[in-house]
Amino acid sequence: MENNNKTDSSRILNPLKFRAAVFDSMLSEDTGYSNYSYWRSTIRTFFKNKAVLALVVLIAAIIVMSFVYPMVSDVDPNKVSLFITDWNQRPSAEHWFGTDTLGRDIWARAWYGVRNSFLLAFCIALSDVGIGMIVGAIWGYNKKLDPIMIEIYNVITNIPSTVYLVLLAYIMNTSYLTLFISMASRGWIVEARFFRNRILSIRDSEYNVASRCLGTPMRRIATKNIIPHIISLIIMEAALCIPYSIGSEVFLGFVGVGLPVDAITLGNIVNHGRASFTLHPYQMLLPTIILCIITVAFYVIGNKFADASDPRNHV
Amino acid sequence: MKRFIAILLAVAMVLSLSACQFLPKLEDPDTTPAATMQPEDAANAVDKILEGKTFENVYKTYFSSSYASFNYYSTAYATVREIIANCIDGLVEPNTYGVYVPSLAESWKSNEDQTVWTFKIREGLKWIDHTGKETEYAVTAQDFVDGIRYIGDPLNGAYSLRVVRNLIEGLYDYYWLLDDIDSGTVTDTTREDAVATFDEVVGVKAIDEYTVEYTLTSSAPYFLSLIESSMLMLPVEYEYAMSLGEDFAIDNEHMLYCGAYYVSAFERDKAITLTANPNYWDKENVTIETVEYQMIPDGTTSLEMFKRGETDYTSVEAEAYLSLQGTEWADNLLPTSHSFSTNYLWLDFAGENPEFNKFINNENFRKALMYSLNRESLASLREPVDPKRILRNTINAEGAIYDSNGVDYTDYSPLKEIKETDYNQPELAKQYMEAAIKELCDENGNIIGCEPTTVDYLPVCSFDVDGKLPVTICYVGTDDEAEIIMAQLFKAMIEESIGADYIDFQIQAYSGWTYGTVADPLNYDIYFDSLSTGYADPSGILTRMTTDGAENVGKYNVPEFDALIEKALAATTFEERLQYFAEAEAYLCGNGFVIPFISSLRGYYMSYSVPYTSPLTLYGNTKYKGTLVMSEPLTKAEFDVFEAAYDVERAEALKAN
Amino acid sequence: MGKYILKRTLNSLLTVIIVFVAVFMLLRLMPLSGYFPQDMLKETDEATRMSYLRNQGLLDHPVKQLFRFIGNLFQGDLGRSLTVYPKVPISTLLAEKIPVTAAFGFSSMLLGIVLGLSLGLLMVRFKDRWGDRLGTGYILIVRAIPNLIYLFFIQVWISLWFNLPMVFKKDLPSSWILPVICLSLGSIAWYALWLRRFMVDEENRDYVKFALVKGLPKKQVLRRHIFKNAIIPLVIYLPSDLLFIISGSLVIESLYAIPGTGGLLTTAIKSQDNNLVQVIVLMYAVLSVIGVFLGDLLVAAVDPRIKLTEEE
Amino acid sequence: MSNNGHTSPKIFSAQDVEIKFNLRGKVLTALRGASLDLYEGETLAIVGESGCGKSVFTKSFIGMLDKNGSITGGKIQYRDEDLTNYKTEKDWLKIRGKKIAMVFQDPMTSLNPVRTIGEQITEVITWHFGTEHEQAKKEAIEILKKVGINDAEYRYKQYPHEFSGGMRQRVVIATAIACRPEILICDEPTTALDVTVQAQILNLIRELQRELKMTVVYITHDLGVVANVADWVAVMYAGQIVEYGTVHEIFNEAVHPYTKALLQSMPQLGIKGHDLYSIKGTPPNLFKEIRGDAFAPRNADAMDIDFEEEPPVFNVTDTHYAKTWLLHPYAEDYRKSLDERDAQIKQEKKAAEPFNYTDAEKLLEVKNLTVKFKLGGKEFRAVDDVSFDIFKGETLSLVGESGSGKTTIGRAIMRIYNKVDGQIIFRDEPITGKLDRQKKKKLHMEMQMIFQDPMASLNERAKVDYIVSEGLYNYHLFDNEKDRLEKVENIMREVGLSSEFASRFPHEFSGGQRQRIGIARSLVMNPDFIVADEPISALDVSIRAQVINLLNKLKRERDLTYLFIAHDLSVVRFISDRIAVINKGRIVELAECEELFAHPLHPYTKALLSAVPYPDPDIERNKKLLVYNKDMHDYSTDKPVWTEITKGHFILANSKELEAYRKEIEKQG
Repeated sequence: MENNNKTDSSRILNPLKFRAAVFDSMLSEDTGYSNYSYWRSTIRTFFKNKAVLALVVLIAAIIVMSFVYPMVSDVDPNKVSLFITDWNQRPSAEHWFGTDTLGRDIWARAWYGVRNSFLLAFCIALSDVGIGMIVGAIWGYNKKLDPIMIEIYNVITNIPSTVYLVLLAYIMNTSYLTLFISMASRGWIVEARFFRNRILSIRDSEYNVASRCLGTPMRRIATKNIIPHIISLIIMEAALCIPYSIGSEVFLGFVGVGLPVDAITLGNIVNHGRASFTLHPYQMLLPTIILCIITVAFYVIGNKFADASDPRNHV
Repeated sequence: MKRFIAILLAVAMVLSLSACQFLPKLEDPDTTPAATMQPEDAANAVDKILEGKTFENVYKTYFSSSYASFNYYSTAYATVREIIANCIDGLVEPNTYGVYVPSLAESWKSNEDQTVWTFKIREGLKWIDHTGKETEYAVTAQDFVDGIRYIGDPLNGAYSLRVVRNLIEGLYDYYWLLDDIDSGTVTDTTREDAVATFDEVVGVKAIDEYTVEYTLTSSAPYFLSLIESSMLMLPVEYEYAMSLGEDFAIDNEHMLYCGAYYVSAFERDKAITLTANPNYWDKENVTIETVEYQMIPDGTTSLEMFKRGETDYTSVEAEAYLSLQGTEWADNLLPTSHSFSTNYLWLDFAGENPEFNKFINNENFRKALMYSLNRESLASLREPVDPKRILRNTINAEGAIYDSNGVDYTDYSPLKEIKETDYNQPELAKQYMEAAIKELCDENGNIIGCEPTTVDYLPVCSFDVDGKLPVTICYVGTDDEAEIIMAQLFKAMIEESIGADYIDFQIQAYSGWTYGTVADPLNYDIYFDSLSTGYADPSGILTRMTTDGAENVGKYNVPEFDALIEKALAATTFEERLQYFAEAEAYLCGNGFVIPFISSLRGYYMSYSVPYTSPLTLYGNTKYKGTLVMSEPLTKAEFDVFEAAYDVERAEALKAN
Repeated sequence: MGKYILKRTLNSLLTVIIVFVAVFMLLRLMPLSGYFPQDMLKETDEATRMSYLRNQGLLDHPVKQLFRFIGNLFQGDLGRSLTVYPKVPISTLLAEKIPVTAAFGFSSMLLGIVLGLSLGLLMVRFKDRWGDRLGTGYILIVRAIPNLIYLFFIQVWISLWFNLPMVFKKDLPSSWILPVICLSLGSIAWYALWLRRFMVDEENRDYVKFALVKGLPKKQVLRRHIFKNAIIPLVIYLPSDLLFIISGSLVIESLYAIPGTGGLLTTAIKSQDNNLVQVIVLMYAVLSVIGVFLGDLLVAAVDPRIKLTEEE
Repeated sequence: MSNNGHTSPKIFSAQDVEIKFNLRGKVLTALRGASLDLYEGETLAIVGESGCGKSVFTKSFIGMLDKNGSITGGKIQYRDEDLTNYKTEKDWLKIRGKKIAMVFQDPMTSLNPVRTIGEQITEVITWHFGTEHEQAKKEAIEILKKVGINDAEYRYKQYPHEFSGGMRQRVVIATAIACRPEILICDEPTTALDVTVQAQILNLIRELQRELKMTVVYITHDLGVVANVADWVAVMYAGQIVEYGTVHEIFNEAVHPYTKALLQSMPQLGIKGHDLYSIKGTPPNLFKEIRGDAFAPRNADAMDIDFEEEPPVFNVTDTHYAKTWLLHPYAEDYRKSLDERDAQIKQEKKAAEPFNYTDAEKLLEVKNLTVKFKLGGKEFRAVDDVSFDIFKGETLSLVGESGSGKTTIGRAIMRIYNKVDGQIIFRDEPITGKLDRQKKKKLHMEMQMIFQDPMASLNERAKVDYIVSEGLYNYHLFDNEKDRLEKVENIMREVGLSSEFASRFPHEFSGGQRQRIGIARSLVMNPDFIVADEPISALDVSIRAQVINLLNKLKRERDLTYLFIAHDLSVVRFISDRIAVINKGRIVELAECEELFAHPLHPYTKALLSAVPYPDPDIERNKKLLVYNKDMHDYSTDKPVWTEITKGHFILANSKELEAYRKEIEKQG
């Protein structure tokens, strides 16, 4: 440190300025104000990545298209042709992505499939995360329940899923509902455990203790203290549920516990297409690409959202 | 599972039956001028082709569903049949022209009415084990008696027992006596005592060490084909089998062999190796040293592997056939020729669906269904080039049963008319439907006497019916890809020809044991299945299709048919028998109680083996004895030459017989 | 420690028992006709079928069947398969199939661990650079796209490009390559993903800062400090792979015709081979609780802070 | 060089260092031209509040800035090396750890938990000197011995979790000095440690410094520590060094208003019954450009010029300089007037009368309270058979080290644990066990709690409005929305916050403001009794005084009773009427405040008192540390009893000890 006075000699100082100033207490308080907002930062961090933005736009476009197309198009995706000449057509002006084994238009089927699969996956995500969260909250908050719930968790995750999938198939119709139940029958407990662990860490935090000291009832603790803190987790888990659900739909089709055969879903289309893939690769192309886009997009979105919602990444 | 069986049957048929040329009626995909050539020319042409060839010792092929067990008496798996056909010889076997020649039996005779058959067994043969070594056990007449003894015991759980149990004198009673003792209904005799009576009561006897005699309950001119087709007629070394108990034939090490090959290596669900039996009585005719099977789970893979030379055979399905056109493999595509297995629709006459129940019991409706099927369209799923050749309107296959004059069973009137009818008549279908509606519905489209209800076909499905037109039909199939496509085609053609305002065709795909959960509890309206002519007699199928028969899955009530079957069974001559059977079958098909539509044949195949060199096993499974395997794939041109030559030779051979 | 193990064992035993009894009883709810393959049903009449069922003991009360099964179990008898492999002793079946699946499972697990951890390390080392992006892309593809799709592509195309056999053959070493790779794709992604995540978490810890302040190079800190800590939470899951090693993969085994246990359970359930199903379920349940248990033991071995008595 | 007071050569110099960080798209100027020289063998303390840039400054010496930060100006020179030119890791590794070493605040997290401490020391030696492993191990053991670790050969193989906090800090220090660095930077080396251990560690560093002739830089906010160790002191504020001088100059002749304010706000310097001197407001936001003197907005005595021009550095003496306009010749008169005023104020203040216990009414009785926790299957007693009373209107402080169970007692009283043994009686009614809704409501309205961590105790996702009125909602303590808003507004004003803040989220506030929100939340219920659980220990020095004053003010105005839980005896002495000293779950001594400080009896109390840092270098350097060891007691046969030894002075002792204590009292007269 230089010990010379570094007064800027070129500047003339006004002696009158060397007097007591008026003290403004608000000014002193306000300096501590930070304009940081959790959600704003989360959203900004999330969209900062252009690839994520592009994916969100793409996925939105695909989903909108899948809902709009069935409304505006008059092509029957289930229209079977009896004539071999109509079967397995290559892409043409009439059928943009060709026709399948029975002469059905793949372009049309793909969009119906996207709609149905997405709706199904969405419902599953909703139920897995919804039920999981509620159960997880109860589980996390009630210490007495813990050993029982852990046992239930062990039992459910220990029974091979095929066992009850087939049993379910035995007692129920093949329908969207069956598929929904069989796919949603397990996810919730996994989610519940996830949320339980998160809630456990929130449960004993000081602000919760404070609420208890104020006599805040359980219901309000849940809605005000807990859910707002895990809402980003909920969104993330729900987003990640979607690729998982679509994936398991494909797998269940492979195992043979699937949907009604007339049902058009991406899983059904891809499984159909797989059989004749080496012969007519284009049949699988479009549905597979859309399916991959959806699963990849949701996976990326879910993960990026998780990153974005982590305050540590709010840089 | 069903699909695999069907494929396997087809594969087996295709492999063995590369000939159906003795049936001039069936159109060959592309008729060659060779068909008219002289025997000498044909033989020369064949020799010329074979001259330039080198032959392999090893044949690599595949299977697509697991080999559960080798127990030829108790296993339900058709896959096992092929292994057993090569490893356990029966009394007789067909030669390359399908004429029965001696196998373990050197000679045989039957009495006048063909109810007692006596076989003289080849002497000095020994059973061998899985290492190919001879064992102490000799192949004797007693082994054949013991085979029947084995299946006669309910504890051994013999499979597909019905035909044999009913045919062999006394076996039926013996079987149920033991069962009653086991279940405790009969207490006045012990199991040991009952078992001891076997030799007395059951119609199979070892007259001496090398003579076995079967006494049958009825005349059976087809007995030799039964021996070929039914594994229950195979011999067993009883002492050995009993010592193993339930372990008998669970794998290659727990059984003994007496055929051309033995199973030298067995990896469950993976690979099987057959090695030529060094002590085989007909060693010089065994041309392939080793047959290697491997598991290939699906058709696409087997085709790929064939292209890469990893297997010597592949079936080529319709779609693959089209995609191979214009490639280097186009020349190697060979048409499969024939299958005795028929695809037909079961109709549920006693199901819970009141709408369908009303209509199916109406003849006009059944006819509407019959005439609504575009069989050619269905057939083109499997045979895109010439779908017509696999159409089939009858249950028993053409070319499977001949009378002693060589007349084909399906050419008996009135079956012939049915065989030749073109059922693809949507207009007619619609007319029949309208007629049915007139009879069954009021003018508002309400089905008379039919209340809205919920149909419970669980676990398959459940749905609501409103008691009005359109008629709701619940079609149940397996979740196999090809079957689903076929079902969707059914739906399209039925709704198109009869009209979607009359018919609401719903498809349910079900996985798992379809019979136990779908067919048996009548959880369906329409169901698709196949039946195969098992031996050279229509009784094999038709007696099972009577009102109380096992194959009457849809619970129809056909007293007329039953009466005709009675008559047929009681007939004195084989021709008369066939006549009655033909009438019965025509009744069943003509009135739409069952709706056969195509054969189980699957389009094409590619192979390294020379056709017509192995025994023509019409009812049994492929035998590799005598097969020649080339070092390059067979071409279509070569195949045509072989085929022409074979046709000529076979005609000669049959004439000589 | 001994007390802890005893308590854990009892707890695990309870889980296994509940799982097993539940499955056993559920299986008995299936219809009797399910015990027959299709052809057998058509070929046989009702009486013959009942006689068969009675002889197999399937008509007895479920509880009686349960106790008989347990009784036999203690004599080392697992029973015989009913429909899938009629009469074949289940012990024989498992003895045939488990080694195959386990060989694949074990090699793919090793591959998965080695490649997965290397990839994870690489990604952390080159965080936010090409190595990381490449790895993230890989993880994304493997985890987001339904595996059926890419497994199928691999079988058809990769085998063609590299001239590898399309199906597995025991004595053909090159036929091991694709299935093992396919099996390990998922676990490579899993290990890489979590190792990266845990390591990035650990990177912000004080001890890492302190290690850097000590003047150690980043590379050494990554390896000796961060990696050692980040691996601990992964180690817990290592023994759960035990179950995977034994249970195999349905899809991959069926694609490559591997005669393992992959599709065994599914086939058995679909064919209603209850004897087989119950044994497999029992085996899986035992293995999975052992896996969890071993996981805890392993962590205790790796992490000096954890002593088993402190658990629960 | 000769006239600057330093006797040894300069080895390090930082000139006008400016450091900027990119944070959420904005630029934070953490360091705004700070300059500093280090001389061989000297001890420098950098004092400042959190966020003033002291850590960032020292981190830049070894190239350890976070990724988003960079040096944007100035020069850093170590001997002949210009460190600003160092770009790669390889460059830095030449001096990092080897020449300049650093010790962090928290010994619990500074060591890798899964490697033995030996390995962690050896690896430094092998890396920097390429020593063979065996040799390095020997050296490491030597160093361990040097930092006072007994049985070093054995402990070499142990893992960090097998060491206590103090021991771990010794290991951390051992690691840092393993390469015999020339400069050792200690970043709050004792903050995370208990007060008794703190002094030992400081002594250790001092000894090592002497032995190894190191230059030691302390970064601390604790003026007591500074007084104890430093030769030189640099005071930092808002990214600049505002005053620099010898320790005596800073403590006795501080000129910068910030330094002065900091010293005055120490509770040790406060007078009971009066407000502590407090610095208003919160430290400045470094995202914004700062005009003039950064401290001006908080300085009640600021001049107009302070808001306009940044002050230059003025020399007070050769060794002492400060960056304030007060030293400008123009300000001389104003400065004098300020000094006079301060002196006058000091004289006027007289200590308040002690609390009158003679007719005090018992508000809360705790009888034989025991709280058990299960940890690793084993039960341990966090609170073990504790009894005391709280009188209406008093402030009772519970003092103890971390883990002593003081917080548990507070929480037990607040009924946070479901199961406790013993009795807690509030207003003559037992409050343990199950209570009906009515009683619960009454308790919630009469008893409230203030929490330690203002960051954790407010729900981040709720607006201040909700947080403050949470209690109102729970029992519908308002007539209508307007009434509720009014209540919130009033209470906000009472704790000194603008009512506009109600619509904001907690994260928009600084620590002190948040703590006030927390206080408002409790007060809205109009309680009589408040459990204050270390309410100031997480706050910065300048903020502490604000909160202490607020608590005192509220007590006066609302006639509150406090149970004040703390570990800092200096604060406790200022705020409380009676003090209970707690150790390992048991209260060992309880007496009126002055009595306890004057006549501590229990050896633990004595040790605790002897270690309290005092912001005066003369006192601090001559203080004698007493060490407490539980082996001092022989309780094998003669169990200790909670005894009132003189009026109002309770102690936990057995009969033999009691006798000794009585003798001690007699001797003292």
